[in-house]
Amino acid sequence: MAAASAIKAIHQTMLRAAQPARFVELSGMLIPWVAALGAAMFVAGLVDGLALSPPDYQQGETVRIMYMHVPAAWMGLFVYALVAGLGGLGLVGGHPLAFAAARAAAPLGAMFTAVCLITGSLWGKPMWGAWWVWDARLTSMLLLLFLYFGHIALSRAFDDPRRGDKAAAVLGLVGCVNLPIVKFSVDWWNTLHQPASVMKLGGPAIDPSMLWPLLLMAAAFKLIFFALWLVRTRTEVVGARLRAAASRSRMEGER
Amino acid sequence: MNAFVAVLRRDLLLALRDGAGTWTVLGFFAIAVAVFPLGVGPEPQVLARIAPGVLWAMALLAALLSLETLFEADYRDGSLEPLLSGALAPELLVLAKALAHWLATGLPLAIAAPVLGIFLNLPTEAMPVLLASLLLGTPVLSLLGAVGAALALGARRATVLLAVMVLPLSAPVLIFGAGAVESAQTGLAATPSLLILGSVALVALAVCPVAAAAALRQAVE
Amino acid sequence: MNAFVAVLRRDLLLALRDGAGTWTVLGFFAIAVAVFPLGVGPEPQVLARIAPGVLWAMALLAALLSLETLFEADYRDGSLEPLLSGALAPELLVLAKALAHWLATGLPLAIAAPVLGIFLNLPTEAMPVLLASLLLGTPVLSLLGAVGAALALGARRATVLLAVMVLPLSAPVLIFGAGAVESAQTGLAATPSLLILGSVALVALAVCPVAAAAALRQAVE
Amino acid sequence: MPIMSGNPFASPLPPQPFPLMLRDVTAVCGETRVFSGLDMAIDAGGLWLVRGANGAGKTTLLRLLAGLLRPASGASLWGDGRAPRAVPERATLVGHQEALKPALTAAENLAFWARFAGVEENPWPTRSDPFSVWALADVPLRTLSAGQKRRVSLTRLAFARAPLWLLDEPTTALDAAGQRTVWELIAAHRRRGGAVVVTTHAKGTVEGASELHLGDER
Amino acid sequence: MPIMSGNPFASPLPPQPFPLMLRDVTAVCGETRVFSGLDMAIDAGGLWLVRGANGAGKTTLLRLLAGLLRPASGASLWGDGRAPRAVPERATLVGHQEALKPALTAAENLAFWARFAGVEENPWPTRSDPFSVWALADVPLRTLSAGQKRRVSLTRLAFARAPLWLLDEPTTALDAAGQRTVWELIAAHRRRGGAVVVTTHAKGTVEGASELHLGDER
Ligand code: HEM
Ligand SMILES: Nc1ncnc2c1ncn2[C@@H]1O[C@H](COP(=O)(O)OP(=O)(O)OP(=O)(O)O)[C@@H](O)[C@H]1O
Ligand SMILES: Nc1ncnc2c1ncn2[C@@H]1O[C@H](COP(=O)(O)OP(=O)(O)OP(=O)(O)O)[C@@H](O)[C@H]1O
Ligand SMILES: [Mg+2]
Ligand SMILES: [Mg+2]
Repeated sequence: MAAASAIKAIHQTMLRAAQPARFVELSGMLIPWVAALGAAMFVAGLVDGLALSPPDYQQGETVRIMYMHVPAAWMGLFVYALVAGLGGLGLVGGHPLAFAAARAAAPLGAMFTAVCLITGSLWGKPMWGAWWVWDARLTSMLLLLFLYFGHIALSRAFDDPRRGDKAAAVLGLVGCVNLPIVKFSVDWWNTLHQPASVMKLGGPAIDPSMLWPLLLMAAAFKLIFFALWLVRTRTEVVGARLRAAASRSRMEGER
Repeated sequence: MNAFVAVLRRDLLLALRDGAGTWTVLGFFAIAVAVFPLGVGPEPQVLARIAPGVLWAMALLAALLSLETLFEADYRDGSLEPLLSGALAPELLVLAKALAHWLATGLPLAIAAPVLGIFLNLPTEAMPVLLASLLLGTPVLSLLGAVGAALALGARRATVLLAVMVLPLSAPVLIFGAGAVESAQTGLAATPSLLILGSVALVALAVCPVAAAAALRQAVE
Repeated sequence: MNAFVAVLRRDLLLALRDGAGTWTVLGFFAIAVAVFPLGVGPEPQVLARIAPGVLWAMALLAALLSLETLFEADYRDGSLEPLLSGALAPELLVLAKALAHWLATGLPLAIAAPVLGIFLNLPTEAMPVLLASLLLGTPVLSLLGAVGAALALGARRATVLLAVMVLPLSAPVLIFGAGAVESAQTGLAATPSLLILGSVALVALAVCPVAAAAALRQAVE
Repeated sequence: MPIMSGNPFASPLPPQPFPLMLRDVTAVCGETRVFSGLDMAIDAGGLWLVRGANGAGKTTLLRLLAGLLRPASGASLWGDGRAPRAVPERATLVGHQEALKPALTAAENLAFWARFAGVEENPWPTRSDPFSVWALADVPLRTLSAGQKRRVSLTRLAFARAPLWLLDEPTTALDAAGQRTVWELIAAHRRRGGAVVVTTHAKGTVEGASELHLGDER
Repeated sequence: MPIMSGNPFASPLPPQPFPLMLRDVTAVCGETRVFSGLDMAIDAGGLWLVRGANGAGKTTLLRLLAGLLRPASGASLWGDGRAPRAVPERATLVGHQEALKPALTAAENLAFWARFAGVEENPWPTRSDPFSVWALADVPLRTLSAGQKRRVSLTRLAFARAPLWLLDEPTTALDAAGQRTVWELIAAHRRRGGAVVVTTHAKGTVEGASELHLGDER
């Protein structure tokens, strides 16, 4: 009973916060704090990862690429799931803020995915002797980037923004098939890419001296994403209002 | 049923008479395949090695290119609105148009592929499998493409959008299709790959018309 | 001169804003190149062996696809007639449009090619030659394509016609372009091929605008 | 030349759920509010002339009545309580665009639409040819003049069985004879119990017509 | 609202080699003979109203005068003996098609045509806006209504310096105010020494206009 009413209260609070005016106000208060915390953790993670943590016994200094590569990969996957979820929410509930949030998140997710691909390539050259190989994980990650591009292009391709949002939401949901393929490709197929060592059943198989900077960077990436996401969503909301005002004044100017 | 046949007939007529139809697709396919030996060089072993992949990849691109106009032409000249407000269910409309698209492009592509295979030194044993894999795979492209074309309808940059949407989804078709031919070429059994292609086709047949119809209704809104 | 710049600016604006422009071409190029490893298989040696050919052939196809709309869009919406009856000589009109086409498609293709080369395991040494060969070769495609597009104007099946006309003419460009990259890949000198490409470009620059202008005058008749 | 041979307008339409009522309707295109607070009742046998400056929303109103556009607010319902979106087959819209394929001949285009509408056997040109396009039947549509294309497009009305006709500036590009025919067809359709909504920039009025003015005349 | 601000019609046109004469002209489209034996003389300050049934050849005549089509027989020559084909810049044709890009805004479209015509500096909308399209300047053309597109297209006339205007059913899709503006622009162009050929299906005539009937009225 208590749980149910708590959920209801949370839901109502969220709905209130999702009112455009309220959202602009709330997010304005939140953004500086989140951004500052993210930046601080990013610096700490960088120092720890690049200077304090030891080189790998096999990979040497190149292992430090990991502190960018792995958090970026996680964020690429996480943001896609978020975008798809927001799109689904928008399709079912029809709340414009969900679409605005999805539109704001997609380019950020594409950026993280691109960072993962680029750092992976830089890492691959010394490790595998090639910038790129067509193994299952790499290929599916590349497809994820294409899916992001499709989502971004589709959501901006129509004169009526609602149509773009809905079409992009459908694409986002369909593209979710790709997420488990990225995640489990290393287990399902025999690939060059290394299997999961942090997020797996039975706890991480990685030395704590490397685990700490990694987790720091992962948290920093999350916070930085969250701050940017709020800024971009705010911009979308305010932009929609400006466009509505402009079209109203145009109608009046015409009369 | 009458309306279904009417749409099918008209689309076939248009594909045979007008641009972006059968001839464009076949022309593109032939030229794209012919360009390869020019770029890669004439060594028979290399050509034979890449032949299944090249044939399948180019067939995919050729089908993709012709998909843009699947609904776009009707949308632009005002035909789509009466088509959707007639007595024919939108799902059947999609099916009729996808079937016409397949008959006008997928089928000719499948038939032309073995001929082009000769130019790439594809061994004769692999020809039947090439034909079979394309016959099973091209309907999937038409059906998936119908969903993509409906989603991208009226969008700017519809071609890229379509490609970006359809390609990741059709990647498995490509992999299994080319895989089947390669197996046949190297003397392995191609049946497993062909069976997978067949079941993908059945799933697409069940799911895609519904999805495309929903997208179409959105589009004329 | 004013009118020349006006046409150039408008075409660039359209290419960046609308379909069949820069983004379509780049999207097609990237996807077409990405399709290959899926079809041919992931072996790095095979991919590296065919990389120059694949990159050049796909760049050629991408440029070809965008050529169809070079004059067609203006023809259909009635813009071509005022463009041809203005003060700008038709030869300069063709030059402005071909230049815009190259800036909007050829140049981005050339710049994107080395990046895609990475995915095909093209060795780093060959990248500068790939870029140089495409920078010299793509203007020829734009110029030849202008002639083809003018000839195919208003015809049904313009895409096939265009391909059939332009392709044989651009075969030498493809052969020398891919050849230069292959030489660089195998450690041979690429300069002779590049010089030939450069002289072909100069000849095309002199001949094509005149031919295309003549074809255009015919077309609006 | 008889304007109609084997007149399809002789038989009355099946009873139809008129009136189609709009109450306090607002229409939005993209993000633009086109008009708002619109009330309208379309009865059997009725004719509405819709006027208004360019961009006032005439075409938008027709799309709304055809069920192609959902009202942003307000209600639009047929007499039996169904929304136009649910029963699009009750309206035939002839818009600015012709819905004809340039590569096909006039006969092929019309035969397709007739077959699609469920008219049995090849219905055209054996049934009626109000706009005298029979002479053009076998040339590709792309070679026709602007008015000839319009005539072919309007010929679709001769086998439309929908009770509501929505005509967007139907006399555009037509010569005097063609314009007369349009008004004759409208009158015939009203006599058999159909209703017609016509947008127009022409002055003058028609007997028994209601008028609607959108926006302010500039 | 002033119909023209900074009036481009105030200054007379440079002296022009009128008349444009057609003598015994036959026009052929594809393989169809459209009209034959046509005589016509277009003088400075003149206005021709061209009428005729759909398909009579009105559009074909305008294309011929613009130098886009060669007469199959007969002569068409300007006063200085040059053929329209050789000096296409002497005529401005506004046809059924709008010559505007849907992806560009009205302002971008018009700025292009102005620059192309050699009008120095950004000539629109600073010079004149006879059709009041200023309010639409910043939306993509594709979202405009039929009449709004036509207005943008006709605005090109405000900076056309050609002595001969060829207008193909220019009042199509325009509301009453827009139609008035067209006739005002035509009058202004005639006053500064230009000539105008207009095709129309409307009845009524204009002061000082010559009339040409192509084919038989059906
Ligand atoms: C462009 C090439 C690469 C791509 C696209 C890529 C992609 C990914 C992805 C998507 C993940 C996240 C997987 C998950 O959440 O389970 C990941 C994790 C990881 N990658 Fe890569 N990778 C690339 C190259 C490399 C290279 C060259 C190395 C090192 C030899 C490497 C080492 C790792 C490691 C150690 C992890 C963490 C695995 C874990 O603990 O879960 N990656 N990569
Ligand atoms: N390419 C072509 N091939 C064959 N016939 C053609 C071609 N182009 C035009 N015609 C024919 O030429 C005739 C004249 O056409 P035109 O467009 O000049 O008529 P119009 O008087 O402008 O008619 P409208 O009032 O309908 O605009 C028409 O009968 C048309 O079918
Ligand atoms: N997709 C869209 N996005 C934004 N505005 C639009 C869109 N479609 C139409 N409009 C606007 O809606 C308004 C009404 O257009 P509509 O076509 O209904 O006018 P109309 O009364 O038919 O005009 P006309 O007499 O010119 O045919 C116009 O101002 C137009 O710019
Ligand atoms: Mg309208
Ligand atoms: Mg005409």
